[in-house]
Amino acid sequence: MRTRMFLTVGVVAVLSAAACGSKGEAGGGAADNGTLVIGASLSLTGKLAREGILTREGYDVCQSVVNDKGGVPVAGSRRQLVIRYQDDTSQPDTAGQLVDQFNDKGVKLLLGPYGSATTEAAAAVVERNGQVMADSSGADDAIFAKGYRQTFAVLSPATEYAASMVQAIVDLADPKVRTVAFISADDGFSKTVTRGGIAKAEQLGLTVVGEEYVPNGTTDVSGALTKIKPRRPDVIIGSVHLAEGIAIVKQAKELGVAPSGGFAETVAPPTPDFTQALGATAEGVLGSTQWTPTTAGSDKWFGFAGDYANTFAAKFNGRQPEYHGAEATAACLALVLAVEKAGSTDPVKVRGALAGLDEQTFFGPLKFDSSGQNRTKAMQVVQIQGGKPVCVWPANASEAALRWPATKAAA
Amino acid sequence: MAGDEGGGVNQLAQATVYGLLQGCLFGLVAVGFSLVWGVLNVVNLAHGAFVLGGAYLAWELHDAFGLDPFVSMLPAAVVLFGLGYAIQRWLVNLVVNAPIFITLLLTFGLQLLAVNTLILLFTANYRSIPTGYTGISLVLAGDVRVPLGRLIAAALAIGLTAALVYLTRRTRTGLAILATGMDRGAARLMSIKAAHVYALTFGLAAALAGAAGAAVGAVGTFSPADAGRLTLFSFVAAVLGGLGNMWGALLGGLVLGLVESWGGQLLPGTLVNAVAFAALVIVLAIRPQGLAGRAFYASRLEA
Amino acid sequence: MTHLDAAPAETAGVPATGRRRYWLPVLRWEGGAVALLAALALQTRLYTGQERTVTTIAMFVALAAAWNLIGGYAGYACFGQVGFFGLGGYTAAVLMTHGHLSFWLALPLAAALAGAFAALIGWPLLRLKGHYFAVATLGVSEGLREVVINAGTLTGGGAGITIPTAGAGAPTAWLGNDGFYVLMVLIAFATVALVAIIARSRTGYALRAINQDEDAAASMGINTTVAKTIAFAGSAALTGAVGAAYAFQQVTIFPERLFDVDVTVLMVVMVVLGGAGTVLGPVLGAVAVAFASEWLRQRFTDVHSFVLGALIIVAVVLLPQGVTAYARDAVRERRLSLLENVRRYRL
Amino acid sequence: MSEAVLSAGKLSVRFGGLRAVDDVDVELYPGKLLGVIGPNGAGKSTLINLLSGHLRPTAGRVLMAGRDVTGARPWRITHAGVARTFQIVKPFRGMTVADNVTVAALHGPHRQRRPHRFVEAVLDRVGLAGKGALAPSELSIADARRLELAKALALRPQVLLLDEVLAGLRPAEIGPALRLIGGLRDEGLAILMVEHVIQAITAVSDEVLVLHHGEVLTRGAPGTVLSDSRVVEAYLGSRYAKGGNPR
Repeated sequence: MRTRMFLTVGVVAVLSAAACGSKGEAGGGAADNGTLVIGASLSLTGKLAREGILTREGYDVCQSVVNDKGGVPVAGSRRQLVIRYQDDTSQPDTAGQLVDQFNDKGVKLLLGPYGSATTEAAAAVVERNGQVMADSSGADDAIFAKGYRQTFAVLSPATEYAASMVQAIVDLADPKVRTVAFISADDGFSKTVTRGGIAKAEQLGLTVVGEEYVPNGTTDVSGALTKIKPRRPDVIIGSVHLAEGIAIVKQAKELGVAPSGGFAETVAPPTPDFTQALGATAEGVLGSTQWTPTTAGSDKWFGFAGDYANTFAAKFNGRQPEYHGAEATAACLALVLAVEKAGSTDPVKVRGALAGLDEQTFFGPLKFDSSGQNRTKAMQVVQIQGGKPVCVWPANASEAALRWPATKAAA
Repeated sequence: MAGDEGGGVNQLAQATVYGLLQGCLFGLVAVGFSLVWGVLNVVNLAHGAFVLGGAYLAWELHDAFGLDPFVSMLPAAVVLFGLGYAIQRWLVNLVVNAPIFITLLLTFGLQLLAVNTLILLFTANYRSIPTGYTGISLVLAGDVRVPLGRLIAAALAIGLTAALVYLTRRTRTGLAILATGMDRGAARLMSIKAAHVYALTFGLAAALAGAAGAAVGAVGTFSPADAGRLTLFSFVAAVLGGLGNMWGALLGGLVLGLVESWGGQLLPGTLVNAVAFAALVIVLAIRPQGLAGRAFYASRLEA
Repeated sequence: MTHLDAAPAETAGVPATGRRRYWLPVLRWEGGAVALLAALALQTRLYTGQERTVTTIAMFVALAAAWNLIGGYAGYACFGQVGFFGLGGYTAAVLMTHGHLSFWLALPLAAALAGAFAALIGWPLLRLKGHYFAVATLGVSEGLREVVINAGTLTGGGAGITIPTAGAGAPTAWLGNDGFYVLMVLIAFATVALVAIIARSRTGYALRAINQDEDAAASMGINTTVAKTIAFAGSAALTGAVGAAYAFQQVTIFPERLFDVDVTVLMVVMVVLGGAGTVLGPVLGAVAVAFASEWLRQRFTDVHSFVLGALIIVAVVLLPQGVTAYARDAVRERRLSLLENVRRYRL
Repeated sequence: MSEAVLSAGKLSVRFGGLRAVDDVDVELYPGKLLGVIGPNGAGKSTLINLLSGHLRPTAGRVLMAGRDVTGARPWRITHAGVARTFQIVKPFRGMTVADNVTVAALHGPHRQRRPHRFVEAVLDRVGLAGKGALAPSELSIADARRLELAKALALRPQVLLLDEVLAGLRPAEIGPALRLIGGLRDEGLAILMVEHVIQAITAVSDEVLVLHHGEVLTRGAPGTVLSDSRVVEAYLGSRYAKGGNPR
């Protein structure tokens, strides 16, 4: 009898403790004590940890640069930027829960998580709570097809990732390319990318001779390559992440799959891991990226893209930024610019300012359409030349000519 | 049209060759896992993390001294042996007699610790050890390629498995391990010190995992996030081959490699994993003792 | 004869079939009702984010209690339990999206499908024991995920599926954070109560007997196949119902999460640390583990998984029999030493 | 003589090449006790496993109350009225002594609606009165054997198969145990009792069957069987065969 009572009381006590535990914190987040608090749920652990941490670096650069220059001007005063991080462990449901927790604490302005799934989950909650989110990496068009009004993505949409490379190859490659094959991961983002790429290829008169899907995150794509080999495509385009991207190039060499033109892959080639892991084999591979240090445009906080690269390198022991860092900084910048323009931290006003934003920045133009996507900005295409990704397309940002056929560039 | 047909045959031949090579690697990854499961009745969920430990060691040795990853198999094995011995002797032995949930949970905790330690030490970046022979392939008839790196890895996998079988069947220590696996009480009567033998077994399995990791690093790509996948492969290969049966683990790896490779040719590529899991469940339902005939410790199957 | 009389003095006075059930920590219905009221009353005091956290905890209470039926009582370590969670979630999502079925119909259908599926695979798989059963069920759940990924037209594949929750296309309007709080709490209590009822029924006796010794259980006239299948299907159906509620709460669901093996592991951790085969154990385990991991995530943003791993190891070594059993023995035998605990299963 | 309640004809089972039980006939009658003896490895426990359904015979038939139960699952055979004990006791460890017996009361062929009373009575009968709330691990060896018997009796069987219920008991404990078993027989139970201790079994047996290498060496009244030189030889080896009766 006593045990029962003890247990019952225990359960009640535990639950009540839950109620009171964090009550004190609530509401104190965005207080007017000279700071501007922005929340960010990020994948610091779990399968997206690598990219999540790169994204945090970009947010950190934004915070330190803005604060070094005196903070965010809000209606005559200057506020120090404070970014609060929470780990969503790469899980969409946790990301959504964290957005609600930020809301409890009065944090209305948010920076996006890494990845499309987590961003999608967060965006739904942001919408319900009337918060405002600047999305740095969730590029899947599906997120923006839902009529959300509170989420703004600084980056070019997913459909552009492969399409930009198709365009670059058609524009620049000589001898001309006639056939392409696609190898795609099977997650939503990659499939959207592939769909965009295929549409572009067909529009530009190329023949798509293969369309193979592989499990997301696999390190073995030999099956897809073996199937594609006899169809002899001029170019193999991978709509992939890093693991599959490395595997395509590595295993194609092993299996003697040698397209006459070369390889092009989204996302993977611009990251240093790609060249590090592949060594000389990486030479000549094309990649698409949201940003390079030669991106056109500048702003008052970060200057030109090259200046941003220097700032970033100075903060992280000389390491050059990847596009993950730049797009994160750009998302933060969008919020800073919007707050300044609105002259307020009120989410309704900040939302209005974001919707009307039209600024040139180190990341290129920041201007959102009615769905919240940034379509004015172009993707850039890089090629690995001499062990480094260099921008080859579009013309206003290119550092070097495209070497073609890319497979010959290796030799 | 005739060319097309030839292409189909070549394609299948290529898939077979690649599947077999890949299968040997799976087998090498799985053999230590199978050993621990068979002898200690412990399913080591941290096995994949041990493999990665070997891969990172090989990477560091290559980075610092330019050591070939296949040469690094030895130091990787030695380091992992020490680690494995210590973990079993002073940690897993504490709960080794508990119900299976307990040992599963313990190794799950170990896996969390190990993977996060790897992330802290080496970051979550993808790595691959660049070697001179990456991409060099022997060309057979019909343009079927045999990648040199994978061929070496496969040969070493077979060699190591043979060595392990020799060790367990022909040496005093090996026989002590087998005896303890079959009947702990009886082993104690023969004055075999179970705590030590258990630790030896776990250490040996960790050493094999380390060696396998170096091979994985030489031919493929790895990051801490792969730990779970590697453990899962070991699971499947060990079960397909028959618990605690070392040649069986290699056979299970080969079957897995072939199923994935052929499945990838005949079906949409994304169904490959589904096929592998279907094979696993069907084998368990029909032949729980594994494909390699009698399981070494059949008595565990149906109490 | 002296030996026969040497029963421990402490227990000598207990009547032969006295009501003391030493294996079952007691939780009377009054206690449950009080806790339910407390949980519902708690809602008024929570902010949205906290409310969601408690909703998640309630969900894990339900999941742990459901797993306890097959894993704790019957002793079959199902490592593919998340497969039923995903199956329930996707069934509900597909029925609501493509079939425009009301959530209140989709939920029981999802539970029924998960249960039926479990009964079907249970027929061959429940003959396996120990790790073999664990691996086979793990294989089933991983396979289910692959099927969901590949059945893109129905499930949306890797891109996920979004249940229509607003406007004319919505079969049932989204319940809101408050609504889902109440729903999950009710599901949690219903699950715990159902499992408690089964545990005390004739079937419950059968399951505990099977857990200890299947041959001896069969000699007691227990149709072991039927008993195990009931436990497996029941556990799966309850898990499927939770999955359906979760899917509706999330609106957009992805195969990676709905079939995430970590969810299974969490269930096992909660049940084992709380006390397998007890009514209250999974509840305590779920609340404690969910709180601990939430707290760790907030305090140790970078290394919380690391700390969680270390805590699991320490807990497993020090409390291998679970908190409930430890507390019971501590009270019963006045033994509190954790060191003695460690000796229990060591070599 | 009344009709046999359980009869098994030409039972055989092989494990690989080994004939563990070879061509054995068994008939059990209400109120009679058949003692089965034989050296280690003679196939005694295997015989019980065949009758209880824990092993499937390779050849032969088992009839229970006229119904063919050959190869039936153990729980079906239990429901046909056969109860058994295990040589190595198999209590349900997580449960109290009383709950152990309750399992049988709830699942046996005669399902008890009010098990409490019934279980108490069964415990009382085997001499475990007052120990219902204990854990099986707290029982002495003798009490653990009693629990094993209580679980079988709670099924209210017609046939009882006892696998070395006296093993591990001290001499002083054997007497009461035999009286209990004799009492059960006198109430009309058909009992098959496997035992290693010869002198104990002769006291209660109506018939003795000697197994050797899986075959029936001899069978008959206890006195006749024990004077059979082949039995002595099987137990003690040929050197002692001419030396006369074993004690």
